Amino acid sequence: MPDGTPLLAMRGIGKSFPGVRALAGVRLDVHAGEVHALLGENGAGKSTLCNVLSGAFGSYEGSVELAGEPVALHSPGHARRLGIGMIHQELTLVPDMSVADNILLGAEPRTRLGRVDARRMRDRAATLLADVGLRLDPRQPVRQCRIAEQQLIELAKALSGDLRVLIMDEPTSALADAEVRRLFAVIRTLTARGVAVVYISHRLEELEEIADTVTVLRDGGYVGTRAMAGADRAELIGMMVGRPLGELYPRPASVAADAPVRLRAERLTLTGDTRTGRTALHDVDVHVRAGEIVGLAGLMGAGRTEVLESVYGAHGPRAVTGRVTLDGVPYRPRSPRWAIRHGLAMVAEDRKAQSLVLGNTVRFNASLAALARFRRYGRVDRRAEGRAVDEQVAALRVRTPGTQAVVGTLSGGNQQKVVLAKCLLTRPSVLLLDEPTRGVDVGAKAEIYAICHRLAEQGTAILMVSSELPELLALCDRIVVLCEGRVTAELDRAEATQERILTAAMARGTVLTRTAAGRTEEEVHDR
Amino acid sequence: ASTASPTTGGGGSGGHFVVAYSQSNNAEPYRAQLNIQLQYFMKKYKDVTLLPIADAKQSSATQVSQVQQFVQRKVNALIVSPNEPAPLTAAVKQACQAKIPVVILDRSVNTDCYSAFIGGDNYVAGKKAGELAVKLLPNGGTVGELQGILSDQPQIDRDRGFRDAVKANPKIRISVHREAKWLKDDATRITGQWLAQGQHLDLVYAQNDPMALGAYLAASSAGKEKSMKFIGTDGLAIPDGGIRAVQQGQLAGTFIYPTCAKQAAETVNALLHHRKVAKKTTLDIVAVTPDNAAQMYRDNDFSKFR
Amino acid sequence: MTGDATTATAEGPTRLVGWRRAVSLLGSLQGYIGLVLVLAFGIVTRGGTFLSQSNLTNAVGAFASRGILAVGETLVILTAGIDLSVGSMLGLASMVSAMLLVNQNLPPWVILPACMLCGAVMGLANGIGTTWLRIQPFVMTLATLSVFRGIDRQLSDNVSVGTQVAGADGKLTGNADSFQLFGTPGHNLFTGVVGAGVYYPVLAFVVVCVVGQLALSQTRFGRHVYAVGGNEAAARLSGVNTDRVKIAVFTLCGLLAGFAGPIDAAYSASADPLAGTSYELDAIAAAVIGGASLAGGRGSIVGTFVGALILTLLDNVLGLNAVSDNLQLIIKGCIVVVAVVLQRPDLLRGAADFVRRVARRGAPASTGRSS
Amino acid sequence: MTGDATTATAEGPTRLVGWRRAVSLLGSLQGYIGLVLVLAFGIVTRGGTFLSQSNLTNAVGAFASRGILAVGETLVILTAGIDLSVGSMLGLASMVSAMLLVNQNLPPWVILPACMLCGAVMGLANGIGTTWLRIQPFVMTLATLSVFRGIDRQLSDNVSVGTQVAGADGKLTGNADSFQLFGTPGHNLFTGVVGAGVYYPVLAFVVVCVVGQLALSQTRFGRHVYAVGGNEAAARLSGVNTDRVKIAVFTLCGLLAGFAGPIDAAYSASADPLAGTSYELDAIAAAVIGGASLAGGRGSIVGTFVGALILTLLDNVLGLNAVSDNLQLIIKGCIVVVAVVLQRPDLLRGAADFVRRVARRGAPASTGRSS
Ligand SMILES: Nc1ncnc2c1ncn2[C@@H]1O[C@H](COP(=O)(O)OP(=O)(O)OP(=O)(O)O)[C@@H](O)[C@H]1O
Ligand SMILES: Nc1ncnc2c1ncn2[C@@H]1O[C@H](COP(=O)(O)OP(=O)(O)OP(=O)(O)O)[C@@H](O)[C@H]1O
Ligand SMILES: [Mg+2]
Ligand SMILES: [Mg+2]
Repeated sequence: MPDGTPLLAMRGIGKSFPGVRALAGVRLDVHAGEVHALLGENGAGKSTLCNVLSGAFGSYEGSVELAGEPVALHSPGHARRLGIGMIHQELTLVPDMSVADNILLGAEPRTRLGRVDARRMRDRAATLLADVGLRLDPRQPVRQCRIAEQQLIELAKALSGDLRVLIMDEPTSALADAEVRRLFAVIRTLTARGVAVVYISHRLEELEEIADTVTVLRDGGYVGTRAMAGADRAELIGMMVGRPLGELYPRPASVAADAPVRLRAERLTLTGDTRTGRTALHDVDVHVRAGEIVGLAGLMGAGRTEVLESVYGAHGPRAVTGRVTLDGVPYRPRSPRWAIRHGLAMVAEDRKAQSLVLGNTVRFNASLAALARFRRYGRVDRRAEGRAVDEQVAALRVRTPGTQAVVGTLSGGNQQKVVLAKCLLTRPSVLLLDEPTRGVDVGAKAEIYAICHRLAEQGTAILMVSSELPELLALCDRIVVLCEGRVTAELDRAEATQERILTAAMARGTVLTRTAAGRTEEEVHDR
Repeated sequence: ASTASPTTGGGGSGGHFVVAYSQSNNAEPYRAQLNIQLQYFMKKYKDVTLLPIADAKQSSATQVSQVQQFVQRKVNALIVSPNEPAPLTAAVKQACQAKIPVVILDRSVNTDCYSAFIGGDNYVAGKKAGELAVKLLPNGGTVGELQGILSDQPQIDRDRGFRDAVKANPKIRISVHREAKWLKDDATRITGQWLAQGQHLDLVYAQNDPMALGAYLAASSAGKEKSMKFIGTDGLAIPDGGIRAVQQGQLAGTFIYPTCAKQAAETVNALLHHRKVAKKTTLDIVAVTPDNAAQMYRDNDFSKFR
Repeated sequence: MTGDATTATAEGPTRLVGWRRAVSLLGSLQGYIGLVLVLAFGIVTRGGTFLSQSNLTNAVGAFASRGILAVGETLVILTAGIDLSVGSMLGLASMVSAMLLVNQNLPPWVILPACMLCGAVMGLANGIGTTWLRIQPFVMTLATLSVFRGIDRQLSDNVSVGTQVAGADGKLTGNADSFQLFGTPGHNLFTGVVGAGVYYPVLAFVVVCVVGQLALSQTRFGRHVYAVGGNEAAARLSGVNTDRVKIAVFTLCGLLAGFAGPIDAAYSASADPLAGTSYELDAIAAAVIGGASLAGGRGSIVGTFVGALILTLLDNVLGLNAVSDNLQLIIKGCIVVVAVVLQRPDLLRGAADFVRRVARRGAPASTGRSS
Repeated sequence: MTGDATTATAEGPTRLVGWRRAVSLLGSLQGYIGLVLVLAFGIVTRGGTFLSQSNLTNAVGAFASRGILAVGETLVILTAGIDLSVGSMLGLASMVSAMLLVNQNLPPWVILPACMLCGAVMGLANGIGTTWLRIQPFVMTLATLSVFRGIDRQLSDNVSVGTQVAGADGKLTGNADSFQLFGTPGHNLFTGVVGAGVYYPVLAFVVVCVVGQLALSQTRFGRHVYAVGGNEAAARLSGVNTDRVKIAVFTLCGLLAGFAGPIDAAYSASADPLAGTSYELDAIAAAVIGGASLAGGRGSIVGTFVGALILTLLDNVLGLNAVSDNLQLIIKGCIVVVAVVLQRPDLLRGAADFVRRVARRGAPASTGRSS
């Protein structure tokens, strides 16, 4: 741990929301040039602490000192002027504005006449984009950017000011490995310039790589601070969770090779759409057996999400062609409604935009897809519904004041669990998971893995997308690798390694051919 | 027709009477004038208080509930200028059943259960306008007609009267007619379109003065105000009204559609003191021409009483 | 394990529970503060007159057709839509009802379903325009506001149609007589059975509210309505046929406008070609004063009912007190603002928080000013 | 690696670029399709008459005050708000202008700023209500619609005030004469300098549009307006003072209504206590037909200008063709629907996509429907 006066010192920070005490007596010291990690379970108060620092709340308790000067942080604009930048956990971009406008929002350069200097703005935006490794037209509307791109645009936006402290709240939750590298490079240049970075992530291996110091929060309280170098993973988890945790990745029982194929998609083709940033799919073949967990790997924009969405019918019947069978019966992916009725369920990638009615209660959200189950005399049987939701919420350990709490007030990871609960309540026979553990803490991750295994054991077929390769490697029976909308490899549990997956994920122009045994070999074409 | 006892009067006591008036639309110039006049004439009766005039704002439903509210308040007499005949009928009946004398102004209701009706005759107003048009166009000519809201009864009657009268000269042709909703700016816009179309108009008949003045504005904008004649109706003695416009030569003539305020006040007072009144009074339509305009303005000017 | 996050952080669990119960009780009453104030004002100034059954019946009856529109409007608003054409639909339905009565001499129980069908078809057109053609509801219904009014006026040839049709004997025909039960003032249902009888518009309004509230809170359809308004993409991915829900609410809204049409015609004893003009503002106002959010997903029929009562009773109280009309306009506007502010759920919660903090510390938290 | 996914998947990158350019050119013109259609219809049916300068001036002049309201309304709508009180603000401003002229005999260049100030104060009240009191804009401005109208009527005692004030000599007073330049038909500015002169309402409308468009597209304030409407939380977290932006747009909207007030008074040569009633619907319609989204963040003043032109020229064309009033209502509604559908940016793109697909495959993508 570096010594001397910290650049940022927070003392006795407390914050209450109606009915919830989110923070109490938390302290944090961050030194210049240091990457300080914040660690804690979902709902521990990490985001709240950072929001206090970024001026998002009008009021809070405690004191903040910046370079020895006491400061009162009451508006984001003020914090920004003090040199505090933040990347929020949820994306905070204006979809209809251009990338450049978003990056420099609130800090637009002006000509002497008071006009916005559009040229300087574009140039500045282009430089910042290059810094974070994005090649985008700054004039393009953000709406057309992929989630990962948007995450990096957020980074560029945070870099636009005169930074002294940069807060990053789960910046990598939507990023795959390559982009994570890029992000780390940016962080290193920043710390070299003396910027203090507060970094939140649930991926411990990342913290080990990038963080210098780590502070652990639990239940809105301060637990302790350690130097990352000497810290041992088990100790950190212990501080976080307050109890020892079992093995993170339980070994799965492998499925019999002759288990019936539950879901099969052949020559799945999807037309791309530049406006919404939809990747095109070309003749994708995937199948999942009953009780099998199949992973989809690939880089950003490889089309993993699109595979799930196509099968789920999210793009409507017209955009998708190909042959899909469920338990051998031809199935036409017409609409999500149709899919749910046929036993499919999907956890969508973007919980805020695609999964949750944020203004409504946990119970409302959890039961939304499964209401048909609770129908009695044309009414929703609220008793049965409540029982089922309570059960599921307890099983997933959603940390909420109650099932009548508004979902929007839960912490990010707990919202993710509500999404999962919603899918599980439909009792699916095919589960499509798109980044199911995004923003979920280690403890909860273990629970989610355990649930996946339990479901698989009961015969559910699971098709899962994740950008965390260790997760895929540990969990999946088989991994299908995509690149630019094509399948480039299909690896068995035994043969899958990080390297092989990454090679396949970057193999452009690779077309997969099948041998009779169902094994796969690669045949590289140069088109 | 009434035995309203003063002791039941809402707020009235010791031979003091409370009278309520439900107006169909306060913000129409003609009706604003009527309100001013009625308040003036009612002040002359010391034992009668006129409640603040209730404005139905052109909504029959509002007016029905206003009448009902007055019945609830047990006022001693009620004056109503119905927005529409049919909707008010039931409410007037309710008042009548509550033994409250009702004076109907201007537009009728479909029941006999009221104490007195005082009004002008819209058919006659239209007819007199038509007769003026015939006089102004001895050699015939083309006429444009600006109509009020098409479904309003006065519109229907004035239109009929006007058409009947101009039949006197077969060479007079109503070449265009449109709904300008009683509004000045709509009339301006529509007349502008007629002129742009290349319509030759010798005369514009507007069913109220604001529309006539709007037409005049449009014509003067096209430089045709001298070659055209404009006839309005209402004849209000206000700076912004038709009589002044006749005086200034903008309108060829207008017609004083009686406000009935004086007669209404007299009738109400008579009813309150159990004197007999005429069940139905129809007032004359007086023509305003450049010759008598100044006199008419003086006679009807109530601005000093505001 | 799950539910204890908050109690664990709160210092005094029991005290908090007591507090919370008191606050939530007050909170549940709080949605009615506006109404209570209006009622109190009415009772204080006009006591018996105001509270008399006939006055309240008159007041609610006058607003009933708009209140029914407001229920349909609430459904649409809950899906984040808006329907500006309700007034025109009501107008057309009222014209249709009068014409069926006058020209075809049909009995009321035939007229009513016919009008509802007619309204439903119009609502369906709105729904199709907003979903299949993907036109913003505001634009689509602004256009149909004009179209339906045009049809109404064309149909009637701009002449209002009286519903009190007299037969050869000079008396009302049987059908015209029973048509009056739809709401001509002074005509009640079940006279003799229940005291002075029940005024149909009031009954209809209450029934529509009850049915609407049950449908919203108890059925799958109701959940879907809230889901579509709260987050359309999420609703779709959760298996809600969002287009169908939207079409359904527009159709229901039209159906209710069709249902309200005969009431309006009977209330006025005639169908005016301009009937219902600007009713949409009243309907939306009732919904919004009742707590519905135009962004969708928030609101209830009970709230709309309260909003409608506030509007109509306020009008009634001011009228009974013979407040001048210009002042009425000003006062009404101000009261709406006050009512909305007072009814906001977080107002009380904010106040309670403040009190609790003061009670706990002996002084308000002085660090960090609010907002 | 990130941005090239689409070009790589398309077989012929060069062909695609050509296509895309053509489509984007057409796309930029496409926002005007509605206007072009109306113009074409006017020219075909009424040729010279329609195109004559005086007709177009009349048409635009009659709508100018509403057009100016629409500009202010667009600002508010862009922040996801709505202002229903513009008509009342215009009415009050027009009354104030007439009273200042008639009672105080003030010259127009004093009246104009006074009215604008008066409008701005009203707008400020709206802004404060929506931000500090956190009342939904719809409710707040519905309330002030009523309040401002009440003040207007109270002020004027329900009597319209003529602006053509005659002096003792029977001629217009100097100030009344110059007041006419605000828009009394037939009174133009700069007569002699520029041919027949310039009709002030038209000039004012165009200038307001140009200034508004520049302010939106060129200034920091403009960006912030879009940001607040597009994602308020994001804007706030980016350091935009969202409350200030909202108060500013409401105030500007009021200021513009105050600016339009004298125009309306001069156009009718009198201030009517009901002036401006239901203008808010026209103003909103112009903005929305011009592509503004009521959800905020999308729209432009140019679009609103086009929307206003569509509305007024449509009216003009139908009037010139002597279409009956009832049919006009129906036709107008239908044309608004058609215009909005045709102007949708993705319509053309969708069509282009379709054409491209056909061109590439020789047949539409109906081949491999699954199952
Ligand atoms: N706006 C709010 N209203 C009410 N409660 C809130 C609000 N924001 C956060 N909370 C509560 O505060 C607590 C801390 O939430 P916070 O978002 O800080 O957690 P976190 O540590 O960031 O979790 P995660 O890892 O899941 O993002 C949670 O219990 C949450 O429910
Ligand atoms: N702004 C947006 N609007 C609509 N859809 C979006 C938006 N951003 C992302 N998406 C959807 O999310 C999908 C995934 O985007 P993302 O950048 O996260 O790719 P990914 O998940 O890393 O890659 P993959 O496509 O392989 O899943 C996009 O293809 C698109 O369908
Ligand atoms: Mg968080
Ligand atoms: Mg994805």
